[in-house]
Amino acid sequence: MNFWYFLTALTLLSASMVILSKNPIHSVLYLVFTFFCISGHYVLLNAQFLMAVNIVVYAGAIMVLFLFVIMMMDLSKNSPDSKSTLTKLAGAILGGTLLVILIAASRKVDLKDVKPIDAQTGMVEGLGQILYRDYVLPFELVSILFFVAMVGAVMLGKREAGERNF
Amino acid sequence: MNAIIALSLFGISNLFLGFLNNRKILLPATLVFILIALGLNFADWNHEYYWFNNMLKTNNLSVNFVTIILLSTFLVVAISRSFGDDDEHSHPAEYYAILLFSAVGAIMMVTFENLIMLFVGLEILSVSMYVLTGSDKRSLRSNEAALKYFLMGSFATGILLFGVALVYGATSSFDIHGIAQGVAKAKEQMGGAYGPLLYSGVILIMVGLLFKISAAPFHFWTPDVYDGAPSIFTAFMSTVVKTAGVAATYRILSISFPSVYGLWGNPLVYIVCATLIIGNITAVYQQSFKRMLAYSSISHAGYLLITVLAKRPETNSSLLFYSLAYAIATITAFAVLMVVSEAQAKNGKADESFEALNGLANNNPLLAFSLTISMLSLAGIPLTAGFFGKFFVFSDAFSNPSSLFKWILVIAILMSTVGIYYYFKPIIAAYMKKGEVAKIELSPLYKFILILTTTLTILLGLAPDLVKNIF
Amino acid sequence: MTMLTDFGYILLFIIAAIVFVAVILFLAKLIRPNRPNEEKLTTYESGEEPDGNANVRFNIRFYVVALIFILFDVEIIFLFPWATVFGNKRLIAETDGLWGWFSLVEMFVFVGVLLIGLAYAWIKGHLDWVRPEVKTTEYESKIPTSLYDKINQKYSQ
Amino acid sequence: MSLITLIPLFPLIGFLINGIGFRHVPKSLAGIISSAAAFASFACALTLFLGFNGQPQIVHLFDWITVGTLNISMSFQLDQLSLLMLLIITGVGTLIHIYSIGYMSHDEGFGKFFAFLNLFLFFMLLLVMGSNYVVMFIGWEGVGLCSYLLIGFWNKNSNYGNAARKAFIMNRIGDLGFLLGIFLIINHFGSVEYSEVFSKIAEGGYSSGDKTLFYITILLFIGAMGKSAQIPLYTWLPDAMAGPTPVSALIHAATMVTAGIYMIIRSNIMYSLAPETLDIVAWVGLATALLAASIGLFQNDIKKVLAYSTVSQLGYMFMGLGVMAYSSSFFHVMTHAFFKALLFLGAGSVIHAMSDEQDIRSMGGLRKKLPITFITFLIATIAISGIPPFAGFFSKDEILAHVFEHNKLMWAFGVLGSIMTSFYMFRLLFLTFFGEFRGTEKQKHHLHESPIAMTAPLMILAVLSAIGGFFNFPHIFGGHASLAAFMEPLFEQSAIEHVAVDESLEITLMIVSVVAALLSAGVAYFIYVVKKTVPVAEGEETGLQKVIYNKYYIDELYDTLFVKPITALSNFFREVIEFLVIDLIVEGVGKLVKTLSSEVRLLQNGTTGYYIFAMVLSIAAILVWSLKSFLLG
Repeated sequence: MNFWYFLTALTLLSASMVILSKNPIHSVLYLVFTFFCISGHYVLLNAQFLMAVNIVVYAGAIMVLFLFVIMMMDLSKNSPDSKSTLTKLAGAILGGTLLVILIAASRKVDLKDVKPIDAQTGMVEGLGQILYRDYVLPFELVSILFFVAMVGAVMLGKREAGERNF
Repeated sequence: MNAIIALSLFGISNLFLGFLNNRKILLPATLVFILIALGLNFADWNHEYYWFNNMLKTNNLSVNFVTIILLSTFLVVAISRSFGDDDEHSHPAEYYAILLFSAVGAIMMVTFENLIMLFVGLEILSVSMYVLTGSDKRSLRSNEAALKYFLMGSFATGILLFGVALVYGATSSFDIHGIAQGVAKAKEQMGGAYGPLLYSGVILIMVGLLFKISAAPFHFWTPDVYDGAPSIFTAFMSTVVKTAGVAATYRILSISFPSVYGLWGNPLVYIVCATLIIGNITAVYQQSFKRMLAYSSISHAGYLLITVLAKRPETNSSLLFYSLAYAIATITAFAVLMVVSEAQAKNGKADESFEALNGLANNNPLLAFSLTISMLSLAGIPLTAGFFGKFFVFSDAFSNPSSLFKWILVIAILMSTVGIYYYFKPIIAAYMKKGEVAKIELSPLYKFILILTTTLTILLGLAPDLVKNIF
Repeated sequence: MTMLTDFGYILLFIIAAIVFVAVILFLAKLIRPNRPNEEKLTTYESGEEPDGNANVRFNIRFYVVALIFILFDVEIIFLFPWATVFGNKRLIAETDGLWGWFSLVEMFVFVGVLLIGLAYAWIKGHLDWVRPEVKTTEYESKIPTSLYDKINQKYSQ
Repeated sequence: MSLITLIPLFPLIGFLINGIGFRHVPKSLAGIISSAAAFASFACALTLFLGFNGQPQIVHLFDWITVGTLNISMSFQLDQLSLLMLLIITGVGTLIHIYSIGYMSHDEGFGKFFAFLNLFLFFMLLLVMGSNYVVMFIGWEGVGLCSYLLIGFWNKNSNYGNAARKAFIMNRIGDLGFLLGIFLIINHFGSVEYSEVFSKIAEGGYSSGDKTLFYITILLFIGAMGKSAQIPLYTWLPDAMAGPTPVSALIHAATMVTAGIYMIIRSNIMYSLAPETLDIVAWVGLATALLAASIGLFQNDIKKVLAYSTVSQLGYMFMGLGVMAYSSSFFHVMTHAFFKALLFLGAGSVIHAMSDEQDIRSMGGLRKKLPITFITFLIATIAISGIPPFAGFFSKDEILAHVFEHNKLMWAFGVLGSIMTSFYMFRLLFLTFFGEFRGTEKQKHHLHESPIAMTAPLMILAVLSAIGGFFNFPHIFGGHASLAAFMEPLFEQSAIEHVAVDESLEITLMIVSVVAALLSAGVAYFIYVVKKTVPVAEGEETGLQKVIYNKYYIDELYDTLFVKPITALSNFFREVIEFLVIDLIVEGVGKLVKTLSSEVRLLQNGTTGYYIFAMVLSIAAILVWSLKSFLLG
């Protein structure tokens, strides 16, 4: 339990650093760290497979994409911060309010009759059985989703005549 | 259900048809594909099937919704004119394939039994739309619209997903009937142990879906995106996406959460009123026909939500009728807008303002007439389909015993009066303003579609029971 | 916490690795002489003089390739739980052997769709790396090219 | 297929032929097709009328909409009221069609015009023939649409387009009330069929002053206000004069604008049980009659005068309805259809002859050049002024007599209105047809009597205007009041208290109003014929002095004592009341919407961050509201 507090504090800290740091590349690195922390949470929840997925896909692949996006922007031209302090403040207050509302509401959740999980919950095998037996259809249709994403990405990403070539 | 599989396969084959380097065959092939899917869809008529461990359920209601979706897709494809003949900058094979895929997503959204299916369907539809919105790569507006849509859309999806997670946490079920039981049980126990989680989950799911159908105050993306996207895809978005979104909202609210009507109904009342007022009032000021149609689509979301809110036995058929009437009229309007704005293009940029329509009737009587009928239908003038759409919706609202609905109705009727004002702008421009639009050559298919939609609009306005009995 | 779980050991490894690296670096800092000059502080670019900002804009094709990579990354992740249940004896026995075929076809469809997608991108030429065209200079040198060839021959031996 | 279904079918076919074949149907044929369609309907209506046995007939075509237990059918009802309306609509309609062949002969949109006219006829027939409120509403909206199309028919002028839109939107405001009224009827009675609704009321034992009936009737009346141009929704009608003159005659005088009266007569059972509504109807009618008449006093556009006169006459009809004199009001609808159509067609003939000049200040002395037009116009003027024995006298006096037994003050105002009517109509007549010609030389050269296609309808209408009163010749003159007797069954279920008016009193009342009308006609004669006064153009003070240069001191005295105050009053009504009060309320709403729109539009500022901010704010608000029990508890 103590470890959970430590991990959570770390997660929140690195997550806030993602927003607060000025350099976008630092933000991405903080984000990677945040993902690692979240993977730690998965472990605490006995979801080892999700931990692995989180590290491989999010901390690995998606962060690479983030970096590419950042590198595609022209960072040499340091554009001044377009948001005024007031805007930032308003956004922070609003986000905080939403957080407070959700926390205040969740306070009332009664956890006394929560079933303790057994050691097999969250194991890969259980996941596999549910995913490939009960959820066949969404699983197959996810391939269509990937397909659309891929077609869209290559279509939009294709260089066309008249565009700049680096 | 079979339509989903067929359309997925057709979408993939469409991509490979594109390698034949023959733009001509893509359009007819896609139309045939959609017709086949439509036929497969009817195979489920008069049965009640559960598919793949209760992932999907088809019944007459869903078949009807799928029919509207496929019909709209058919019409949109039919007026796409193979996306011009610019091989370098337009990719018809990809566009058609993505349109078919998004139809798959839309069908999932109207037949889902499981929230996972809803989510996957919504994502397929949304991702397709992000791509198509930005498909005009040389237009800065299109790029901006796509990015905006993507940012806000993923935000909304996140909210929806959060809601799903909370509801799952509280009811331990993704199945919409299972959730309904869980919710009913929680309601009996005054919220039960997980009340706050469950209730926030319900609200967040509703908000996520309302975003997709652009109900105020989650409508902000709509005008910018509809305006920026290429017109043909705007037509698709404002019909298919809206129909699917409304159907999904209706499905989940009426099946899973009827026992907590007060919880989502109370905020929805204000959302409906805000949607009607903002949609209609803002449309008045617009100078661009396309942007006006965007606001009009917001306002129609409001009318559709009225009947979702009214929760009458007739809601099914009212919703279907309204969606059908709205879809047909909107596609007609876009069909006219597209050819006219291209014919009136200035410096290579399509002119989408009302002025572009000035004097349209002189040389293009068919276009002007179709435009008039579609505008009359959207405005809800009798003897057009739109009138009965509104009539059914209003009578649903009226027959709800709650006195609140009388007020909603007053607002709705007032706002439909405001609607007349801006729906008549294009008609006035076409018939009464001085101007010159050269004769626009239309392909036989295009003409056929215009005549078909116009006839349907009038036919449904003369004899709504033709389809109303089916619904 | 009476005993360490398996993940506890992994955590210990992680901590140990971090501590080890930190200690070594700290030791190196203590021992090494510290005399920086400009040459030492510049970025090492294989002996070339560094020119301009390192943050140049990337070509969007990197992004497309990375995106395709992610899709297959996710696909592979789906394969993993599948592998654990594909040969599940209990399920096979329960379904008279149908389970194996079912799950096999299931995965073939999934992978198949994505393979078709890959094939599409390949045929479309999105995986080809379009090289920037090499600009041949128009400048006509007065020195005959044969002279260069001679020099090359001379030094290549 | 019975004759009944044929009636609306003919104009529909005419519309389809002319509408689809626009530019392909030769000009000569287009007019004949439409007129033949109108005439065929008239013939059917007449046959039905002659064979009518007093029993209402309902022809059920098909079930139209079924919503739950509510079944709305497409069916026609033929009874005394719809038969009479049919005769008026198709009869006057046929004449106006024929007239239009001549009037519109030079217009390039000839075929389109006739297509619209036929379409209008179709919807108008639907309106009066429908056997339920929904069919009536369809026709109601349809005629509004046609009126819109026809007002904006000459679309070269963008003002005309605006006038058209104004008409349409004002009508829609009225329709809103009508629609809500229908919903209330559905809600309350579970049916929209006249027969079912009315029998439910008759059997239901509703007491006078029932709340629901009050709401229904007042909502329906709001619909009538819009369509029949009553305060405050009347300003569209004068603007509607932008349309071709036959349109003004057909739609904005004879038929469409009386739809509101038709509807109230149709629903008389409900109105009779809602005395509060009736009071409102009567007073609104009276106010409209007076306001419009006073504005009409000094208008200089020939069609504007007629437009205000129409509004004013409609006011009379509503006043009659308000005192439950249903058959008298309908009588006035009928006679008004004759003489107002005639007046408009006559005006059209004048405008035609004057090469599209509409200002009466540039006319004068036309009686020699346009003899037929002059005589028919004269007959119509006498008829509308209420001078016996022409049609208007009988119908108006019947209304006034009923008003008198209801409320003496109202009657006095009514007579005042009829004095004004007589004055402005004779003023119009004198300025147009008497004195010297004041137009340009070119116009003078061009002056000619209109072709036979135009004058024939004038003559027929003139005969009808002259003898129309005898359709309902009152008992006191030894008549049978046959119209009232014919319509009697319509009001059987309605609780109308009949107060017999003393015959001598009735004759006295008549004499009073006739004398008043004659007097004001005389005043008009004195001013405009004897003194040859010509109204001055606005702002031309020197012009005024020129005109009255050779006049006696008494003229000036009269001018300051009489003309100026009335002119001022008329202007006051037109400018202050109409432009400030009415426009402020009615058009102010429109402006408010526009202003709101320009403000709300700014919410859409294009910044994604701002949009998301608004979304999150709304989510937070909804969450707080929905979870308040958890948050506070």
